[in-house]
Parts: sequence; structure tokens; C-alpha cells
Amino acid sequence: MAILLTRETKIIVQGATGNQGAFHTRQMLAYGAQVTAGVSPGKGGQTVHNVPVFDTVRDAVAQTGASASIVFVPAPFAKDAALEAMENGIRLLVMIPEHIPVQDTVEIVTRAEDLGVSVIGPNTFGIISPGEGTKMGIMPNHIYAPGPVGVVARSGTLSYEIAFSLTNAGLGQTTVVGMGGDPVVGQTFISVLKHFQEDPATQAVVMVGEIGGSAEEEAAEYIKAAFAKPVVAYLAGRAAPPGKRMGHAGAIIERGRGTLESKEQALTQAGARVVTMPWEVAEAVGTMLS
Amino acid sequence: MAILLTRETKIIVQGATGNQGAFHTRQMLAYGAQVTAGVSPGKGGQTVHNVPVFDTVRDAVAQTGASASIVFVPAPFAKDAALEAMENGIRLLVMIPEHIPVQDTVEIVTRAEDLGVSVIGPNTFGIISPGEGTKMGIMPNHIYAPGPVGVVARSGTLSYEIAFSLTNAGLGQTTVVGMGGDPVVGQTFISVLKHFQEDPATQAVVMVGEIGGSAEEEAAEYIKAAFAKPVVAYLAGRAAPPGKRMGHAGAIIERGRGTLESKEQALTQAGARVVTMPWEVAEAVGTMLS
Amino acid sequence: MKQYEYVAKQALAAVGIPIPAGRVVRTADDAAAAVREIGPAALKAQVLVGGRGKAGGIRFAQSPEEARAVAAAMLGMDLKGYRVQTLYAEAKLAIDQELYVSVTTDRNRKVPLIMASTAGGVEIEEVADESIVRRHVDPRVGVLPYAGRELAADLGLEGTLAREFADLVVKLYQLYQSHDAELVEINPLTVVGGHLVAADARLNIDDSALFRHREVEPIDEGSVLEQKVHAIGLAYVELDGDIAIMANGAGMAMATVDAIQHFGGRPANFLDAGGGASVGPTAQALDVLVSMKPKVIFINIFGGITRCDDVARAILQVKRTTGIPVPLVVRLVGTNEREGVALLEAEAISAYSEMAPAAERAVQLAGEGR
Amino acid sequence: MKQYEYVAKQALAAVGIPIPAGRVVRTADDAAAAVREIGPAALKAQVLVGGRGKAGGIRFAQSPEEARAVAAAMLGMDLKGYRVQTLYAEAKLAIDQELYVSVTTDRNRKVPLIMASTAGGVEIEEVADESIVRRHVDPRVGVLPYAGRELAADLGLEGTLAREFADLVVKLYQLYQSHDAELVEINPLTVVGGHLVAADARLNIDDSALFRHREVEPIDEGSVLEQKVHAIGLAYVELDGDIAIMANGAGMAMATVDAIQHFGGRPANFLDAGGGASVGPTAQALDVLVSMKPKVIFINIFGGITRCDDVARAILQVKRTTGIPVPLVVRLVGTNEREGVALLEAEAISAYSEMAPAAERAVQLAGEGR
Repeated sequence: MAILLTRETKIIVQGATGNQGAFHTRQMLAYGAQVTAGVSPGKGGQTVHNVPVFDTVRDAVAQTGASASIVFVPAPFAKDAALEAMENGIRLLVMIPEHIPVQDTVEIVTRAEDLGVSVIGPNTFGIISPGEGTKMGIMPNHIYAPGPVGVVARSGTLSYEIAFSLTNAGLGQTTVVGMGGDPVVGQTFISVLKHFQEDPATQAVVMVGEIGGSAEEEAAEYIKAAFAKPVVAYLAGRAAPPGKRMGHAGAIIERGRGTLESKEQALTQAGARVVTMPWEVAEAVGTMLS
Repeated sequence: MAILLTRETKIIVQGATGNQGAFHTRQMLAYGAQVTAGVSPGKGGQTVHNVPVFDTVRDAVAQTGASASIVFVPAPFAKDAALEAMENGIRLLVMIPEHIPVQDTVEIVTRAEDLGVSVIGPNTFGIISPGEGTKMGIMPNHIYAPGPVGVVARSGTLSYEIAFSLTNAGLGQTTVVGMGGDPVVGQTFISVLKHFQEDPATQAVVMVGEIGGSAEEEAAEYIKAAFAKPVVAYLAGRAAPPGKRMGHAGAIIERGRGTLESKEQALTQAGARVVTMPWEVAEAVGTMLS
Repeated sequence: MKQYEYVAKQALAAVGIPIPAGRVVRTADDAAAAVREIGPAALKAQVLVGGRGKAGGIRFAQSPEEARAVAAAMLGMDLKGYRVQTLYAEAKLAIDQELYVSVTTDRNRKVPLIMASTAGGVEIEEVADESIVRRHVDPRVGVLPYAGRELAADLGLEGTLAREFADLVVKLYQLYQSHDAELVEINPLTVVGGHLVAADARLNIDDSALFRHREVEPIDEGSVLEQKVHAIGLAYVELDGDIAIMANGAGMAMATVDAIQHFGGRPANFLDAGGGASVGPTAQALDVLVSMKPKVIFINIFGGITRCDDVARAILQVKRTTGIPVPLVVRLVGTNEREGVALLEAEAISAYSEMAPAAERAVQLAGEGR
Repeated sequence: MKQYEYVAKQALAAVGIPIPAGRVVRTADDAAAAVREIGPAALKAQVLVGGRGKAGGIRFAQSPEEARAVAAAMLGMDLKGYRVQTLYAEAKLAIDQELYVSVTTDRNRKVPLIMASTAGGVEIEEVADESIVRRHVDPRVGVLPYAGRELAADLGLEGTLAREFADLVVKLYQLYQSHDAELVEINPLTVVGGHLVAADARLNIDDSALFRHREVEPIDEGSVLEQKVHAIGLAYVELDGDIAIMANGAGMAMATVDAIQHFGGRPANFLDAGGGASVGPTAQALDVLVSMKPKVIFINIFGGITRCDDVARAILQVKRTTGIPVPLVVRLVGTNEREGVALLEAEAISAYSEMAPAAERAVQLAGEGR
């Protein structure tokens, strides 16, 4: 079992003929994902790793019945691609690009809300469901394993580190979701936790957060009120000074908001097990599951 | 019984302190309408014919629980007033002003669709439910009577002519609705007919149409497919030359579309009784009801 | 409010849609200078009538000298009743293909509508329905490039043309919105050397939105008489009969015109005196009707907001000044009916209370009818 | 991208929000001319640091002569590490009241947020929560005048001020949208003679949206070193320690900084070498770390998209050119791990596979830690 993405999910790749799009089309296929079509305007009729390419999402969906799309187009064209996908029936949308203007993202997630689309990202590594043998994203294929742990992370490489340590500790994953490092993103801790709540295969959840915003505090409120499974949280940015963006557009302690202290306190009070270093996650999960 | 507007409907008047707003507030009160509040920015605290005036719809709705509003503000400010009403819970919105930009109206009716608001107009005389003793509009009070006939009209004065002839023939009305003379309006023949279909008190319907657009043809399709009550239709503009606007922004035979012939033919084929002169309406209704 | 071709072209250029090189020309010297600059050109009369080309409103000039002569002939000429005051000199194009594209508002669906066709160059009404691609715009989304790409695919465009068309559709929709257009149309949208160029364009701006487009110069397309009544603020359309008509409300006025025709008469005009007009404008409008020297004047009032006594006062005011030298038929009913009728009867004008006999009487007095 | 005050002011004026009379001043003569024109003025240093006033960045001039002298003193001065190159001369206001208003994006609600207060003039963080009025904007509707009126009512404004405030909010939201602002703030929004005037303003533009705002001049607020690494296209933040750090991915880089601190070390920087950076930029970044002359360099790589062999090649390249004269600790795991480790070991550099012992070793080598 898994959340959002299963082996049945038919996927299209927007921007499939670009370097990144083509590379990850191959990686997704190698992992077992049902990549049924690529979309690249003006490239209709070509193939990418034997996947047919169409000029429009409309054609790709009509030909393949796909309901999910992963977007690799450059940031200035991302809103166009996202709306094209959603207006043509896509209901799971993974937005890989970074540097999408925040107000474009606001438009995307607002429309997604109207249409009932789950948006992952932007500026995300994507989503992977190891037990289902499928993924939509740019994460390395070899570090995951099927198992009972759900993972939701704001950061890519850090989540790889933690997922790999879970795998090495014999703790496989139902689904790993990358929220994305931008200030405004579609799926957030709360919405992903709600999905994990509904998934019987998920027995514990790891949250990988960081400074900036208050998504962790909001998640803590939800956990306290309604989340019934064990949660281990690790948050990055303990040593970060205020006023400086730590790489992610969302990772900034601004005007006193978004500090690690308030996040860790909220999560601890909500009953989550908060660890201070990434290498402590796997052991904490193991303890809670045994 | 009636459609859309009943004696229970609590009404606010936007633009209540203007000449037109104040005059019609008095007329509506005289007819028995539950006008509970006026709204005029900067005039909060005043009264108009003993009706309290508020600065915002928000305050007016909070104080009175009104769910309907009639808008008298000048056309350039009408979109603002309409959105203010809808976003603050108004669900029946009568837009009196003429000369509202069409693209403003498109925005208004689009948002109305999202929020489930019934918009009457713009450029309408409003709606009156004689049996309920209430009205939201600028029609004269004395020409209507309670009875079994529903009336829906694109034009004001012409509908008065016909309603009065019905009244004089002993044929009172459940509700008379003015669609409005603009190219784009909220309630149209079809949507009003659907309401009349649901209203047990309405035994026959009079449609007062005119050249321009194809609202009558669309209504004919609906009548043919699903409308079970007798319909009498009178359409104005028989002698109108193509390419000339006959007063209403919507009343123009443009590029061969919107002719009287196509409308009358469609309605006749749908089973409606089409009469050629306004004074023939009452007799036709009488015949169909007896 | 229809805009002249050159205004439409400039609006297209402002949003980045390619147009041919062109210059507005108001004198023969201008025309020579324009052709010196842009080469052999078409000189196009800037008037708002259809069939401009067939009526001699488009001529060609190979040289500055020829342009001077042609412009001198065209400027001031009468084109279907309109005096030519402005020309638009535009470089000739080597056209490979003619497409059509427009954005308008669909009054039934209540949203913008994009229409496009590869069968451009003729009026869209003359294009077979199956050759027209239609796309309704969801105002919640607007027109993004993908919509243009889907339209380009629907038209069978490929490569550069598909890209340019997709881009153009986005810009055309911007123009439609920013100008409060009722219609913006490029016809023909030409293919020249493998690229799209807007060879002719129409732009109609929503009259009701002019308050936010102060830059738009009002153009009243009406006849002299129509312009006179429009200036009073009333809706007026000239017809070709001899029974002058005034009614209150657009629908009533239309029905009154219909009624005159119904009884065999020939209506001279459509005049909506307004749903609640006061004495002044009503009298002014009646003055215009008198000045038309019709066979009969027919006034048909259902007093709702309009008060019958106000109408009676307007009639009496005009009668005192002009005498109203033609037969007058008045139908007066509704608000303050009694006062109005009494006022008229005091001056020996009788009023009908029913529309049908009044209309029939007007036709009889005109010596027409069955 | 934070904008200078004068840029923010000009943006406000462009949408019709009243600002005090003001002139950009780049020379002492400019300053004299400005005061001659607008009268007694404040001369405000255009730098992007807080507490500008207290640091001597705002001075006053009563006369052109005084303005010349004050400007000569201010231009070129060092203000909290920034060289003052531009002043903004602005007419002094007789302020009756100070309000606050801003538009920003609420990342939790994922919609724009308007905040307003009658307790303006201080940083909004210092304003009591109950004195702040908040209004989330539904992007489907935007900000229409009624929203401004509701906000004005919430603030207790009446009459002219309420009307002006409602109008201002609509325009401020327009500016927020048209400029892709992360933040547009007027603080204080002053009441002068019964009317609203924007006395100071902030405008931060979304870096990611600069591609559609070519008119915006890039301003890198970073230190010299930060600017150097930003120019390579990498995220870099200077910290005050002595263990230089490179990691791939922002989260990993943050966690690496945390880990160094965890073991008692003092991180010198945050450096995200990118999620899939190639040899070139990685080597360039490493060059910068070497140039910082830290006690230790710690490279922490989890190879996902980043290939461990690429990282190894970058390390060896820098080692060949600079020798890397400080202790180097490398943690290398993931994609092409074996190749990368082999490359390093061939040059006698050993690599850790676990993060914790590697971080601990880096701290030891720096002579720090517990």
C-alpha cells in the first residue's frame, strides 16, 4: 500500500525531451513506474526511451488515460504546464522545477484546490512508493525499500540520507513525499499526514522539516488533535542565523518567525519524537515500531 | 408560491442613499418587501425610510441576516458591489444598473456560479412575486396580481404592458422575472423556466423575448426536452433591421444571428404558443389554462 | 464602439502581434512620405463601413508621386455616406496563406470565445462551420500558452506557425481584456515568408466600458439625425418609413415599431425615450421627431417609472413651440395616467389606453395599412 | 530582491499612491538642487540595512547649502558595511498619525495576506497582535474596493481617511501583483493634513520572478565572499566559525552545519553545492572554501543525482591547483560511491561513509569540540 501514487497510476512527463526530463523518464521506467507518455510542444511523434511524445497534454491524456503528471519544464513556463495538466484531467501533479515565481505557485495551488488536484512541490524531489514499485521524481532509485514507514520531507538530499538510513536499518517505506523547498507548496505536512492516516500499511511517519514558515507547527496541531500513528521528526537549521536564506526559498528565519525552537516545541508537545541529528531517526523509528 | 423571491427573503439595498435607491426602497417597502438594510459606504448610521444604512454589506448581513441584495450603484462600481454582496453571503442578487461593462458582468456571473448565487440582470427591472407580496426591482407596484402565471422577460416596459394585460384579464402572476437587456446576464430563460418547472403554483409561463443572442433558441431546446407547462411566447423586434442596436445592448441582429424568425420557429417547434403582438398574450394564456 | 483599422492595428502591435509596416496619412504629402518610407503600399480609407475595398476605399501606390495623387483623390471622398478623412498606408504583403482568429464574448455561455480558422480572408459568417475551431475561455484560468497550442493543433498548424499562433492567441486575449473589447478580430491573419502577420483587424470596444478607456475617441456611426438623438442620451435608430415613433423602454419601442408594421404602416424610426425620462429629454426627442416631417407621430407610453403627466407636459411643451404640424396619436396608460390624460384633453388631444387601436389609428392617419 | 526605498516609492507613485515630494540624489549638487525645489528635506541613505536612521543614514537639510554639505558628508560614507552611493531627498511632513499596511504571501494559507494597523511607525513585529488587522485575499476575487472599505472599518477609520485607505489598499495589491512582490509595505503610512501619504516603504521582489521584471536592477546584499559564490550560481551564507562546509542540497547543507555545531565545532559557512552539480561548479565552490583559510574543510555528500565520482574529481582538481593547505574531511556515499572513493584513495584521501563520525572528525581536526 501507499499514498497518492500506486502501481496503477498512469504518468505523463511534461518536458520529456529535455535533458532532465529524458534522464528521469528512464530512471522512472527503470523503477517500474507506468510512464505512458511524454509531452513536449513541437516534439509530438518522437519517443523518449520508447515512451511516445505528444505536443499537448490533451493528446497525451486522450491516448493513454494518464491521471498524473511530472513537470520538468523551465520555471518561467511551469505555470502554463501546470494549468495545462490540471485543465486536461491530471489529478496528481509533481512540480520538479525550482525558481517558480511564488505568485505563479499561488495560482497553481488555488486552481488545484478548485479541481481537486494533489500538487507535490514545486521545487521537490517528488514522490516514491517503494512497495508499489513506482515513483514520480528525481530521487535515486536504490536507497528505498518497501516497508511500514511513511516519510514526508521539505528537503531532497536530506530525505535521501534519512530514507537510506531507514532502509539500512531494515525499515522500508510505504511512500516518501517531498513537499518541496519553496515558500508556497501544494501538499504540506498536514495533508500528507492525513493521507498516511488513511493508509493501513503506514505504521509510523517520519517528518523531515526545517526552519522557515510554520508548516511544522500546523502539523503539530493536527497530530495532537487527530493523528494516531507514531511520528518521528527531524528538523534542519538549528545553527542557522536569522535573516539568511539557507538555500531553499522557504528556509529563512524571518522577523522572529520560523525558528527551530518553536517547531520542535510544538511537535514535542503534540507527542512526536523529535530527534536532533539525522542519524538518530532510524533508531527512533525502530524503537517506536517495536 | 413563487420562485427565487418569497415573503421570507430578507433584502438589503446597495446604494440605498442615492436618489434611485431611496425611491425604490420606499416602493419596495410599500409593496411589502422585507427591506432590512441599506448599504452606502460612508453613510453608515443614517436611515432611509426607517431602514438602517451600513457602510458595508458585511455589517448589513451581520446585523440583519439578509440573503438577498438589490444593487443601485452606478455602473462603474457595480462589479465591486456585486462581489461585495456575494463574498458576504448574498445568494440572490438583483443588478439594476445598465451600462455595466460586459467583461465585468462575465466576472460577476462566473463568481456567482462558483458560489451558487442567483444573479438577476444586470440592466433589469428586477423580480416580483405578487402572491408573496414582495419585490426586488423598479417595476410599478400596481400592475401585478397574485395568480398562476410565471413571466420571464428581457425587457422592462414591455413586460409591464404584458403583465398588466394579464392582470386585467384576471390572470395573476406567481413571479415576474426580468432577465435584463444586456448581452450577458445571470438568470436566463432556461434557468428561470427550470425554477418555474419546480414551482407547483405556476401553471403557465409567458416568455417575453426579443431579437439578439440565442437565449430564446436555447430555451426552446429545454422546453422541448423537459418543460411540462404551457408556454406563451411573445418576441419583439419583428421590424428591426440587422446591424442596429434596438436600445438594449443585447438587442441586435448581428451577422445573421439573433433573428426573430429563428427564435419563433424554435419556440413553435418546441410546442410553445408564439403570438405576434403583445396584446395577444393574455388571451393565449387564458386559452391554454382553461 | 467600433475602432478604425489603424487603431486596431496599433493595439495589436502594442501587445506584440506583428502587423505590416504602416503609417496614418491625413494629407497627400503624408501619403508620399509614407510610401517613400515603407515602399509600395495600399492606401486604405479609414471608415467604419463594410465592403470598403469594393467601394473604392482601398487603392495602391507604387511610388511617392502615385501615393500623393491617389491620396489626394481619396481624402475627402464620400464612401457609402462617410467622408474619408484619414487613410492608412500599409506595405503590401506577399501572402502565402490566410487564416482567421478572433476573441469575443459568448452571451449564452457567458464567457469569452476564441474562434479560429484556416479559411480566413472572408467574413467568418461565410466560412463553413466545420472549418471553424471554437474554444470557450474559462475566466478563472484565462488564456495561457497551452490553450494557444491546443488551438494551433486543432487548426493543423505545425512548427514555427504553431508556435507563433499559440503566442498570438495569448496576446490577442490580453488585448481583448485590456481594451474591454466586444470583438477583436484578425482577418486575414496572413502567413508571409513563413511567419504570421495581422493583415487586417477589427476592434470593437464595449461602449459601457469607455469610462475606463479615456484614450478611446468616441465615434458615433449613426446618421446625422441619429447622432442628434444620441446626444440627448436616448437610443435612436433611423428606419425608412414615415410614421415617427416614440415609446418608453427598448422593448416597448421595438414592440411599437412592430405594431405599426403589423397594421401595414411604415415606421420611420425606433426611439426609446427611456424607462423613466423626465420632461426635458422627452420634449427634446419629440422635437426631433417633428423635425423629421413624418406623416404621423405615434407616442406609446406605458407609465411605470415614467410618469404619464410628465409625458403629457413634454407633448404640450413641444406643441406650444412647434405646433406639431402633423397628426399625433398618443397612447398613455400607467402611473399618473389620469393627470396626463386630463392635461392632454385640456389641449384637445385625446389619448388611447390600449396599444392596438392606437397603432392602427396611426397607420390609418398615415394613409397606409390594409 | 529587496529594493531601495526610492524604487519602492516610485512604484507606489506609479500606481497612484501619494508619496512625499522627493528626488534621487547622487551628488552634493543634486542635493542642493533637490532642496531648492522641494524645500527643507530629509536626506536618506539608500542602503538595504535596518536601523538606518540610528546609524546616521538619515539627516536633515533646511537650505540648499546645508543639503550640499550634508550630502557631501553622506555620499561615500560607510553605513553598517555598505557604501552609501545614493541619497533620497524627501520633503519633511507634518505627521498627525502613523499607520501600517502591507501585502505579502501567507505561505500556510497559500494566498496573499494584507496586514494593517493604526499602530504604525515601528516594525510590525513590535506591534501588539490585537492591534493588527489581517485579511487573506482569495486569488479568485483579488482585492476590490469593498475589501479596502472592510479593512478601513476594521481599523476604525472614517470619512476621507476611510475612503483613501480603501483606495490605497486596492492599489497596493495591484503593485504586489504587478511587481511579483514578496512584500510591499508602507510604514509609516502617515496622515498629513487629513490625507494619507506613504512616508516610508519597502518592496521585496521575488527573486524567482526577476525574469519578467527586466527593469529591476539586481542587488546582491551578500558579503563579498557570498556574492562570489552566488555568481557561480550556488547558495552560500557566511557564518562566523572556522570549519568550512560543502554539502549537496539545501537541507543536507543545513544538517551538516547543525552536525558540526552538534559536536562542538564552529561552522564557517552554509554552502549548497546543488542537488546535481557537475565537476566545474563544485571545484569553483571548493576553491572559495580554500580561499577562506578555514581550519578544516568538511565535504558531506549524499550522492543522489550528484555523482560521487564527479565530486571526487572536483576535489582532486582543486587539490592539484591549490594543494588544499588545510585538513580535509570527506564523507562520500551514494551514486557512484565506489568510483568516487577509489579516485580519492588513489590520491591518499580517505572518505567516510557515515555522516556522524565524519562531522566529529572535522571538529576534532579543528581543535574544537567536547
